[in-house]
Amino acid sequence: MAEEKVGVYICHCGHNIAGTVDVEAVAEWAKDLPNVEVSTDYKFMCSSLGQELVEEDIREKGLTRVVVAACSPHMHEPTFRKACERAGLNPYLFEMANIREHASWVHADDPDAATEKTKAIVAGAVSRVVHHEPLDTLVVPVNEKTMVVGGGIAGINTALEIANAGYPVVLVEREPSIGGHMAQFDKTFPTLDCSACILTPKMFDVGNHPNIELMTYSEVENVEGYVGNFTVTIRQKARKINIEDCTGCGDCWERCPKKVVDTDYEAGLGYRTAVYRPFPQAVPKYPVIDVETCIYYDTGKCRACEKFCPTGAINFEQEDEVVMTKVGNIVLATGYDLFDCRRIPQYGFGRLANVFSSLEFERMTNASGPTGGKIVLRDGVTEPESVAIIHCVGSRDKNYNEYCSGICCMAALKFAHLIHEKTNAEVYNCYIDMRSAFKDYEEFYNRLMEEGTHFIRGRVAEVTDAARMPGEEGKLIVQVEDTLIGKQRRVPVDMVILMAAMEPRWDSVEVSHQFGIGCSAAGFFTEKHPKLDPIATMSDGVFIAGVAQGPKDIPLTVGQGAAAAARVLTLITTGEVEMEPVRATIDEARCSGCRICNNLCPYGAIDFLEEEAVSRVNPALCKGCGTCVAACPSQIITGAHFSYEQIMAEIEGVLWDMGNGQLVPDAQPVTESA
Amino acid sequence: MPDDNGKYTYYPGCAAKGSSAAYEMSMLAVGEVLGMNFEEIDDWNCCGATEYFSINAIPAYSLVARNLALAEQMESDQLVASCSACFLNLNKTNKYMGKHPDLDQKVNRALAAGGLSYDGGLTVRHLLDVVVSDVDQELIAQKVTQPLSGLRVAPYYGCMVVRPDETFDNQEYPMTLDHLMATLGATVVDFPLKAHCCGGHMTQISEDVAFELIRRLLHNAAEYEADVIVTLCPMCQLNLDAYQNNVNRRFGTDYNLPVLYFTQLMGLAFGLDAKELGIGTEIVSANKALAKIGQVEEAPRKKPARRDKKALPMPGEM
Amino acid sequence: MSENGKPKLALYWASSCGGCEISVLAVHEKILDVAEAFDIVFWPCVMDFKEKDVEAMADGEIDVCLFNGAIRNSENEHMAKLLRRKSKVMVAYGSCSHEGCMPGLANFFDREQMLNFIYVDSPSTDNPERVFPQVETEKPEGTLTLPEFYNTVKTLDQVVPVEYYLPGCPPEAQWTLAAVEAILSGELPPPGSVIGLDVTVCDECPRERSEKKITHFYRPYEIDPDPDICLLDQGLFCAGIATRAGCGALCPRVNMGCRGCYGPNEGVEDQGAKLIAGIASVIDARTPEDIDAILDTLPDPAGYFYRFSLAHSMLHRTALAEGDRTAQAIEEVPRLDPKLGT
Amino acid sequence: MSDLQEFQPVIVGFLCNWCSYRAADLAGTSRMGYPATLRDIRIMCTGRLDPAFVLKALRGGADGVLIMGCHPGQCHYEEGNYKALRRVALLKRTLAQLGVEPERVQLGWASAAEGVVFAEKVAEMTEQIRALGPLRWGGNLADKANGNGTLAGVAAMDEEVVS
Repeated sequence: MAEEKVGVYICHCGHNIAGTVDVEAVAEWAKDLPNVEVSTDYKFMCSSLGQELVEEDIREKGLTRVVVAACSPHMHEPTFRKACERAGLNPYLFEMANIREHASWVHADDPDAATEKTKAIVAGAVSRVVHHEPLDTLVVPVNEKTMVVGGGIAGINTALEIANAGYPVVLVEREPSIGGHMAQFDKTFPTLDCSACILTPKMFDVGNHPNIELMTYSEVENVEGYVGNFTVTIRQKARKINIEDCTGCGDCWERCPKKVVDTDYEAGLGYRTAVYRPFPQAVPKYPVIDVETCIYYDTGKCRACEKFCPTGAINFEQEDEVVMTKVGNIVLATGYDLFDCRRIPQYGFGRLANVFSSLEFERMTNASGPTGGKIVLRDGVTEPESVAIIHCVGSRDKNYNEYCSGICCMAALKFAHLIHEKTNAEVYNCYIDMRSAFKDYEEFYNRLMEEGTHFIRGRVAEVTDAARMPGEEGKLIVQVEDTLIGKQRRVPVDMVILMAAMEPRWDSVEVSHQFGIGCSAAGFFTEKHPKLDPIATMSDGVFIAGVAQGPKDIPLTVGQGAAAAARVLTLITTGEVEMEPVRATIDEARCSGCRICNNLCPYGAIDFLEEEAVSRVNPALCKGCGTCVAACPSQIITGAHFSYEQIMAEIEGVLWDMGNGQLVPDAQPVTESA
Repeated sequence: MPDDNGKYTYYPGCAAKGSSAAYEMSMLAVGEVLGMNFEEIDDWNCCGATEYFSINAIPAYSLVARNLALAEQMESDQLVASCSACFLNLNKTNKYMGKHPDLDQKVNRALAAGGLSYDGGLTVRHLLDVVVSDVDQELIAQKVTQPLSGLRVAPYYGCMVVRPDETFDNQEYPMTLDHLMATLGATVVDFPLKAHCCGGHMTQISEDVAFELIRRLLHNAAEYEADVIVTLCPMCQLNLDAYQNNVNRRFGTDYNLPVLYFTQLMGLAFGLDAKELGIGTEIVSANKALAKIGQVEEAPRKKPARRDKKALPMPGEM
Repeated sequence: MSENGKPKLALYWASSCGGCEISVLAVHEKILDVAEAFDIVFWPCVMDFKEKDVEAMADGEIDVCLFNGAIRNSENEHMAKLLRRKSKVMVAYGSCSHEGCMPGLANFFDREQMLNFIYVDSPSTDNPERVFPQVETEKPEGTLTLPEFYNTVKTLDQVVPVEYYLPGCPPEAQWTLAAVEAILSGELPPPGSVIGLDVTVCDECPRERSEKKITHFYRPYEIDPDPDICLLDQGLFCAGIATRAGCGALCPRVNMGCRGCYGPNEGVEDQGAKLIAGIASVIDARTPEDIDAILDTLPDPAGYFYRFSLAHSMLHRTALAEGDRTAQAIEEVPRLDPKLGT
Repeated sequence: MSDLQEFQPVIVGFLCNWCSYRAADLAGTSRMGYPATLRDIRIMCTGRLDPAFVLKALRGGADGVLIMGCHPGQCHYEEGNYKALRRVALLKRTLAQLGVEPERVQLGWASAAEGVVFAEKVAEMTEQIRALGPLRWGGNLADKANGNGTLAGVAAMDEEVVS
């Protein structure tokens, strides 16, 4: 170690550092640090000249270690690693000392303190870098197959983009058909083109694409492996239908005597039978038997569907199937759940008949919906003369979700328009703020104002049927403060629509654990970088698309789906991925098999070898967090690039001026000097 | 939770010894049936009602805190108030003293003058909370010997018991009293104004305001064909009961809605003697309504019966 | 070397219980070979040598010195330095001289606390005048002296350089022999090394270990542990995971968690740190409340983690008040008025 | 230095590469001032925090140690910060027995976006430690005669011996 030659370079970063820190002094002082061969300061280290300076010294002065004291490693560590590499020095023998973000910029008021701190930071880096070891990046091949989870518009789009590029995709959907929420909608804002008309062709393509293996009514049970090499276990739930025989003719559900409220596709506004196909354009076309409600599974009798099925496709004994497959990348497009409006009792949903949720209304106005597209009250016939649309139900509300669901304002405008179109009802929009960002949205808002929609700026206090004054009898009264005129208003209406929030899937946290990715406090999946990488996650090879990442409307969802596909394709076409060599390794010869580390690894990278009674790290699975390194009580797990020696040395370094624990010489009287 | 022998420290508040004596009577009677012992604070004083705080805060808090200090010396750390206003004040003072050291200091200095001190050892609860959360609802169901079948009750919580912060029930649309009444066998009407204001002391300050508020409640309860309004606060009971005639006179209405305490209805359901429960002391007589008890009869629905086939299912329907 | 060509051996005990002395004899009849092979020049516990005999020797005259016991007072330190000067090879023999062992636990207190307890506060003591032992006491006959009682217990290598360490409380016979044989054969390991294995006690422990999830710690008397399953898995504290092997897992074999007397594993600086890391890692809780609930079942963690190695650990002792930093606490101990004595 | 009037504590920081280290970067980019008392060390995750690091820092003369990671539930490595939570909890119990005040070793959370949180935490802890006064463990430690058994020490000794 003693023979290492360290080069230290203190960057001025123009005035950014030199304006506060006495860089010359630091460079001068650093000359006397152990192992330092060269120490100098320079205006801009990241400039090509600055980099060349380093390269020259490596070649000519034979530096074996390099420290650049400048900005954050998150800025320029790669830059200087490359410089070292060019000069033939292993990039991991370089260390970056962050004296700008962590010193000059935050201590501008006290140059002396800043300079002292800079010294400590540099001392730490120098003392650490000496212990660095040359490392090689790991390279692993990438399996061409991709798994897309979720068959909504995001997943559909991702799958098609990848499949069209000629690579295999397995698309896993929990429901009996793909399509997701978009298949439930009537029109799409602001263009008002029919949701089904633009979606169903894509669904059809997915169903018939040679490169897409469609697994509906299926769920991912387990994920193992790492970027390029995942092994996934998928459970195909039993449809109780032999799909190879089924023609989707519909005899079964037409004959099924059991009617139940359809809380999925019809959002609870319509009925379906126990054996059912969610909707006519469903892909695949095959029905499923709902074991929960089917009379046969309850009483052992009926079997009507079986009797009437012309092809004998009904199979009551069919069991779940579990399949395992290998994929190289995974895209999560699991979408969202709708906020349950019953959680806000004062809005009366579930209590007052004519309070509807936004999704109920979507189904109602949908030509293929339970009312054939007629806008009517819960009695199924009466057309409303006045409708109030309440915004931010469960959104922008500390009691439920603080975030803005983003799409509700526009959807509310769409509803208003449809109501105007189909009825003569007065429409009241009670909003907190109108959010109509993005292309053609504001214009749509203006259009609605011209159509005569009433806009009341204020959060609704309650919806009640307690009439107080004439004109309120038999109506729903919306109590709201109109903050623009500064008055409390009671708006009597026939129908109320609650613009429910978009919430993360109820099981999003479990799912995030299953796929080894992060999850925000709200429950949406965490992207790698909120600005520059909203598609990748902290788990290489796992990407996210659509509302699963955060509320967004259809165009954004489609865009993110395509983006995810592009990211996947880059990996597939590159054929292999490089992985940072920050890894843990166990000195198996010295492992005593105490098994402390065994259940610590979040990525299951540690295996216990029973016969040898030692633990082993699978370097490809290891992500280098170091939790096992810290845990190992016999200290025989090494964390590459963050080893015990390296960090200990850095601690000694940053405390260079503290006498390293020996400030006060011991004053114990010694009876006799040795 | 109370200690094993179901002991609670009890703060009656002024009304309990006067206008709402019936409330206290019925509470103690019901408590006996359910094995709850209420130990009255010795030498308790006024809770300051709601106004005092806005007039002079520190003395107001100190006034309330004296009761807390006395209660703290009692066996149980569960302080129960039957009056919503008392509950609100005791609860608020208890919470604020815990949250704000400076207030705690000042108030304790004041208490020290009387040789008292309070160090936040209590949990302040409303009688309803205790009855619905501490008592096993099964037990209540078992004790019911005379179910209130056919009696249509409008559960009225008033504005204070569930506010300011959510304690044992939803602030905007509480349900616990509804469930309790259902357990007693009554037909509970979905009373939309259940957590609205009864006028409070406005009856003394501005009749216009107070009577309108009272009218709304009565009107709505009547509209829902309630036989009885059931309350849990002496203030609400007083306003709805005592001023019902004034309201009728002022608005030319003819409401005749008895207003009873939930403990009274519990007592009846438990088969206790109406006298013991203070029934008969109310101003709008409950006799007619109570005569119904026993004769089951499906009350007419407010909403037109839905026309099957065409009609759309309600959310959550299966 | 003495005339008879035998290497000269010295054994000394400083602050220790004497167990190490016995353990030397635990090599049984082999002790005769040792006696045969060595010329024992100093062994106060067994033979009648005096300090002056050692003084009389030339520097480096002793070939090997097996020094057990910690440095607790000025006499210990004096003898350590003396023997160091006279010996070619200094061996820290046993946990006390290696890690501080039980005497090192005194580092949880300072001198004043201890003297006060021992000479005044302990239930069995009656000392109203608060008479404390003094380094020097004037008597008509002259000055009586006692060794100075230090504020801090130190390990041997904290006062003199040490070539080899023989860990254990006490060291196991086979390692004593191994050391002796190594010395005789002249095949010495590099100076500074510890004579023993470079794995932990788990390596020698026959118990069945599985993935760990601790939800509750038990004191040995609280449960009847399964004889075949890892004690830690059963919630019994066992220092084996972070303790150098060499003893053959004596304690775990008899249903008692390892106490950690062999000190930290090869290359580990602080045994306690490793125990903290290891034990905390497998606590099955996520919220501070739950974590505390479990940790409450592990009283006196520092005692568990530093039972043998406190004096040699990174922090070495408890924090002293700034004034006491330089161990002058003795000043605060009231001095005995010479007249009182007469 | 250890003059109490203007006692400048020395705090060693262990910052998670993914959140609090970036929070510190953000504090820098947005020029938020905070006391120059923190000397931080980057680790990949608070889960990497070996209790020995904390002991080393205290032993090395630091007056306090600040460990900061991702908010619970938001660990880059899913669980690392929970492990840190457990280890630091046990470490602090142990340190308490060694007379180290709890304020001297602190575990905090700051996401990459919480530059303010980070800066405030440093300022807050600096004040707490200033109130406690210096730790400067060095004073506790006995002088290690002749290099503490290092070979150099032995060599030095041997020379004495031989001569």
